[in-house]
Amino acid sequence: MAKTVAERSSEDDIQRQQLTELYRLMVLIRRFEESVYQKFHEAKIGGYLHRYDGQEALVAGVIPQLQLPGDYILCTYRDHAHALACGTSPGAVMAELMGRATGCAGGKGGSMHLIDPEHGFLGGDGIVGGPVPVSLGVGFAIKYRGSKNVCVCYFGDGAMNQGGVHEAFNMVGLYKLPVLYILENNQFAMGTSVSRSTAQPDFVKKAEAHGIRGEQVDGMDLLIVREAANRALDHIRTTGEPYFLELNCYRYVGHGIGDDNTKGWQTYRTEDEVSEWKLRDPIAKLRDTMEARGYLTPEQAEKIDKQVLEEVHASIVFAESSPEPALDSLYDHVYS
Amino acid sequence: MAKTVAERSSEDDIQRQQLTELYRLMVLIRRFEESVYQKFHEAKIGGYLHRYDGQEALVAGVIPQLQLPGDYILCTYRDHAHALACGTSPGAVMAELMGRATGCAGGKGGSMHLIDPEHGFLGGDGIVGGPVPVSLGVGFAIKYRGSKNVCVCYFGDGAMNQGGVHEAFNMVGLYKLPVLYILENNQFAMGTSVSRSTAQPDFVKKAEAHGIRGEQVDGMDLLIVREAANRALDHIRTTGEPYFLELNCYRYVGHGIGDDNTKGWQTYRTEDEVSEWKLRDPIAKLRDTMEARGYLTPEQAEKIDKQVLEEVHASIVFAESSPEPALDSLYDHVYS
Amino acid sequence: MATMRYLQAIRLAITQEMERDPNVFICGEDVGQYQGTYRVTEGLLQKFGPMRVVDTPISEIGIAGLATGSAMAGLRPVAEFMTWSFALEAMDQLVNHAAKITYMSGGRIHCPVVFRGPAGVGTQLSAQHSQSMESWYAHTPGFKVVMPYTPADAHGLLKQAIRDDSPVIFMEHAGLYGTQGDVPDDPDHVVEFGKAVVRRKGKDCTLIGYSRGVHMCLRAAETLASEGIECEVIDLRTIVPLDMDTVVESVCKTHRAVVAQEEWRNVSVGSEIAARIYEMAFDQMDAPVERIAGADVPMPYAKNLERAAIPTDSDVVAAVKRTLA
Amino acid sequence: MATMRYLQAIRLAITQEMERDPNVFICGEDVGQYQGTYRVTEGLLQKFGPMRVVDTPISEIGIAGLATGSAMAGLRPVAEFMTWSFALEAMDQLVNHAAKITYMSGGRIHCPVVFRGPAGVGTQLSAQHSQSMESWYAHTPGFKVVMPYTPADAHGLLKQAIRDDSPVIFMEHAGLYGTQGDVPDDPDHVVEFGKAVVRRKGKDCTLIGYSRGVHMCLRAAETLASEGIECEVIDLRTIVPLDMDTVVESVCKTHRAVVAQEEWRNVSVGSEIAARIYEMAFDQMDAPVERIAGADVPMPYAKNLERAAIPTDSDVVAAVKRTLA
Ligand SMILES: Cc1ncc(C[n+]2csc(CCOP(=O)(O)OP(=O)(O)O)c2C)c(N)n1
Ligand SMILES: Cc1ncc(C[n+]2csc(CCOP(=O)(O)OP(=O)(O)O)c2C)c(N)n1
Ligand SMILES: [Mg+2]
Ligand SMILES: [Mg+2]
Repeated sequence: MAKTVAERSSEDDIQRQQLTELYRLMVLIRRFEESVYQKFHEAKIGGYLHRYDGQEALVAGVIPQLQLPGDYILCTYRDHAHALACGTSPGAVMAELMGRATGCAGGKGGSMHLIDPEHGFLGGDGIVGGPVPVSLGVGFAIKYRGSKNVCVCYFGDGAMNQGGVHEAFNMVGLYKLPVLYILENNQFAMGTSVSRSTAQPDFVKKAEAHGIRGEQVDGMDLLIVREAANRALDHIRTTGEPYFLELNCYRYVGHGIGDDNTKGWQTYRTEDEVSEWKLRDPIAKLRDTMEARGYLTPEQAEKIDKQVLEEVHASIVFAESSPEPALDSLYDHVYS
Repeated sequence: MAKTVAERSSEDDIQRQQLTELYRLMVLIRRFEESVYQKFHEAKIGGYLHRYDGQEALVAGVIPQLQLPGDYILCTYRDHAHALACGTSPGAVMAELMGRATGCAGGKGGSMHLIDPEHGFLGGDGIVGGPVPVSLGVGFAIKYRGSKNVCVCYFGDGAMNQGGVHEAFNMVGLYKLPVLYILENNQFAMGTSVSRSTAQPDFVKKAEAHGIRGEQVDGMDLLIVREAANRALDHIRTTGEPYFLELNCYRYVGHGIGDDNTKGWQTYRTEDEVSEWKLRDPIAKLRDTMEARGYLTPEQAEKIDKQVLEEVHASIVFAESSPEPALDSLYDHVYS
Repeated sequence: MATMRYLQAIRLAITQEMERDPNVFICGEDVGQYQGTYRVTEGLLQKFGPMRVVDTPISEIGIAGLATGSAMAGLRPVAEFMTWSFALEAMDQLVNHAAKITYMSGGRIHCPVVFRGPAGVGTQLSAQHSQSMESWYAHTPGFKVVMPYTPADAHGLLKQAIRDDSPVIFMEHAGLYGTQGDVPDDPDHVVEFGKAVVRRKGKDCTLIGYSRGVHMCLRAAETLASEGIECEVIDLRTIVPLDMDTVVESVCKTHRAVVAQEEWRNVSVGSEIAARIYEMAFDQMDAPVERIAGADVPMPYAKNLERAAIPTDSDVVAAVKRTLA
Repeated sequence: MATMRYLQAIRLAITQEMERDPNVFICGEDVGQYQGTYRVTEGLLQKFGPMRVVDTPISEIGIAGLATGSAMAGLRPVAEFMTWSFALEAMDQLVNHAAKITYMSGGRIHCPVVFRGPAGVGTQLSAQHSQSMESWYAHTPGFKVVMPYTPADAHGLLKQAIRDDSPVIFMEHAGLYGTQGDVPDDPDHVVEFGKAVVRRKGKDCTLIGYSRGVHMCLRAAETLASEGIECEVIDLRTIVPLDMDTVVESVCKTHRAVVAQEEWRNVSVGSEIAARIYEMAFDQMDAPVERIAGADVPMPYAKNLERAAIPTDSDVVAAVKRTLA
């Protein structure tokens, strides 16, 4: 039955509102990473640092579809975007990166170990493949309690070569646990391209080998990601069974701060390749779509950008004015 | 072109001779395991003990097709059969099981760690899945040297759930190493059936997911196993690429001496199931085939049985009359 | 009090805690349908069903992840390693995940998981199956490490472990599974961590052991008593936390100490105890602390070599005499 | 003699040994095309080609198996762990395979493999990347454990490691990669295992360190010298084998000792050295052996906490003063 004009326009409103929020989130992630990079070079942030530039749709297309708290998220060390999408305040993230007491992990975790259990975010993980066995346990806990929640677990293409990932996949498949796997296939694991790390690069087949249904999806397009995520989440909530999404994307910058600075990434890819992928930028693409649909004007986009920059700026002010952790807290939290 | 009578009969001779040898080997393995079981109950043998009864064709159909030394064999703790097939003298095997200085590992290894590098046998392994990463290194060494040899690596259905197996498969597939994987699918890992350990029990798919070609074959029929082994070995020697054979079989006895004694295996399978599989006994089947082809008379079979029993007996005499390792050798071989 | 075997005491502890708290579940290889490799978990599948008694594939990383992740999400898993040797496969999940998540999260996540299973040497299982590595776990911040000797302690310490909010490494000695002892009837009886117990009083020398090491100390003490040498025997019960107060109190009386363990000697629990005794009671010591430990070799299979690699009470006797010489 | 950085000395050692022996090859994550995470293996792929400089997937079990298996079959692999923390993933292959195969085979199989890579703490890499676990490897029979401090030792000990027929754990300190020093020109120069070296002579107290721990000892000794306290500084170089003769000789002169390491304190190399000093020189000691070590916590990220967790030369100075008090 054809929809009435009123129906159509209220749907439109919802779409506009939702997409604007997702657009805002992607811009926030991008601007946040840029600031973080700057703060690292001001020596306000230490350790390793892994940026998400270019991969924003993988987070913005999935996490806002979740019920938080209730559902759970696990991810890798490339985790700033995930924390922000879960609803962790930018200030708490920035403070953590600067090692402050107000950080989301009290300054003890740092960039690779953002965490926010109240928002369902069970944390980043510095070990390649590490979150996947953990996701098995989280999925089990959901099923054990008989709830309809989902655990979403992100990991990289390089992680597919970790044995623990295969053990966990098999058990998640065997026990039929409500886990959504998101493979962040950004084509490289540090300096190693997918084709140099496996002779069989169809990752969906690897999941299916363990009895997990999967599909491969364009990760540079937020709408496609969101659609796939909803399909997957529906499947999981209905059947209780796991699902695997391989999302193809690209990281614009170096693997980490190291090969970013030294341009070490030139050993494994060309500037041309990077530029080509940037033509498919997920933020630009969503803006174009929204503008075409009349959801967003250039002025509104600019306004969002400005708001986001202010928000990021505020997070920096908050972090920089926060105290370092108390020295006598060194031995706190070794045990619970 | 039709073959001449002479051609046919000389081929026949070869077949008869070869099959007689393989028949002999299977009988030796069976009788040896039976004796070992007895010796364990006489407290002449200690530790764990895992018998191969029912799985003989997996060894007799493959290892005699190898070039030894030159090719390499790795396997699990269920390794008596493999040692015998490689040409390790039954005396050296029995002496090892009894912890004697004349054992193939000088008494330091025991049942799970038989070894005989001079015959290409790189040993049993007490860790489920353990030999598979090692096979990656052995296959690499063969390729590194530019030789045409092959590494054959045996492991169980339970081992398919070890992460290290998947890491190694992927690397063997990636580097295209000359490794033949033999999955000894005897349906159970201790008390856990295949269907209770994976939701996707087609093991060939798991190998293919890592870029290794594979097939599933009846492991209760020596002729079929031998044919598959030759096909696989040909492929490997020609292309240098790995191959995966899933051989379906059944272990007649308990997992180890423990659930053998206590009939603990009744928790996971019925006597009926065991009896049904025994109807497909690989030794009986080969004898029937050979008798039908006129390769073997009942008298010859009996003679072989008698010779084999004598050989096993001699191995016991040898082992029992061998000295224990010298006490002052305790610290030998910690380092090379 | 009921008399039961060490193995039964462990089973009782698990049963009681599962009855008490619906968040407690067990998992591991062949813990369910097969009734447990050593029959520790016999009957539990029938009693609690497959959601709380979870058979796993042979996937130690998976088992550790199942336990760690579910603990992070609020359950209280008791995960079995078929033997502690196989925990080597899961070392990343254990050390870099279970042991650290609470600290890394600034205390926002708890990980109340128990990893348990048989360890220990002595039945010709050879190199790959004869090791416990308690020294590794003790070295690693974030774990509590429990090594019970008696059935009552196996029971009370395991219950405490399950109630503890931190990851606990609980090592049973397969060679003790058959030993008998009295176990308190009170279902809320637990044994506190970090409280060593004096198993025998004495004034001449302090013998310090844990797990089956206590056995060799007690036997040695008996032998020595018949020669007029009175040893005090301390059972540490937990390696982390380590009750040095009880140890120091004793050596301040005896001025001599022997630490006895079955595990390898080099860089081990015994080294730590020796070092700490001097740090805390240097002036009290009349003789060097003696360390009795397993030979620093992968465990050989042959019975005679295996016997030579594992220390016995006569080694302890000789050590005590050296301290008195 | 040529002056070079620690990192370059390691590269030179690998290069020389690869040139000398065609059976030597290297493997690891991003060691080839990427030129090495810390640039240790820079240029080697270009020089030796992909069969001898093998890039691997992120598969530590696979890397360990590649190295162990190829060593068993006659090659001499040098496998890199991107950092030693990731070796946790491969612990079974390392301990139950590489370290034991020679013993289990009664000496019929050799396993001449070197596992190497950066370890150490101090650049805010936080809990999962800041640990070396040399105590674990030292505890495990079958490994030799090498912890070089100077570029010359990094060079000479690595060459020795590659020529050694046993599995060698070779731990580099990432914080030392940039330090400079002289390295002998002789391509056959190697540094023998099990020979500690006295880096500074003194009579009042013996300071014992390895890897970057030597650095804090030397700085402390300098500070103390200005106050008239003369410390002897011993660089152990290898933890297994451990040169206690040099240590004992020194403490027999100084009657005091401080062991300094960056690693966690509990059940560590420092515990072992302390225990052995008393076993070998009980009567010589005028004060308890002091142990300076890292705080027993997972490494925190925040700079101030990290600093508090890592010992410094001023801790050593204070410890020396305690021994003299
Ligand atoms: C077990 C382990 N091995 C190695 C590393 C070092 N490392 C950190 S990130 C990384 C690359 C991971 O690539 P991928 O999984 O594709 O994720 P991406 O960085 O591309 O997001 C490596 C090798 C690690 N952290 N953990
Ligand atoms: C890593 C590891 N986990 C557990 C064990 C204990 N274990 C020994 S054999 C076995 C079953 C293996 O089954 P499968 O691989 O099918 O081989 P099969 O015994 O059937 O030949 C188990 C669980 C082990 N040896 N190693
Ligand atoms: Mg990637
Ligand atoms: Mg099986």
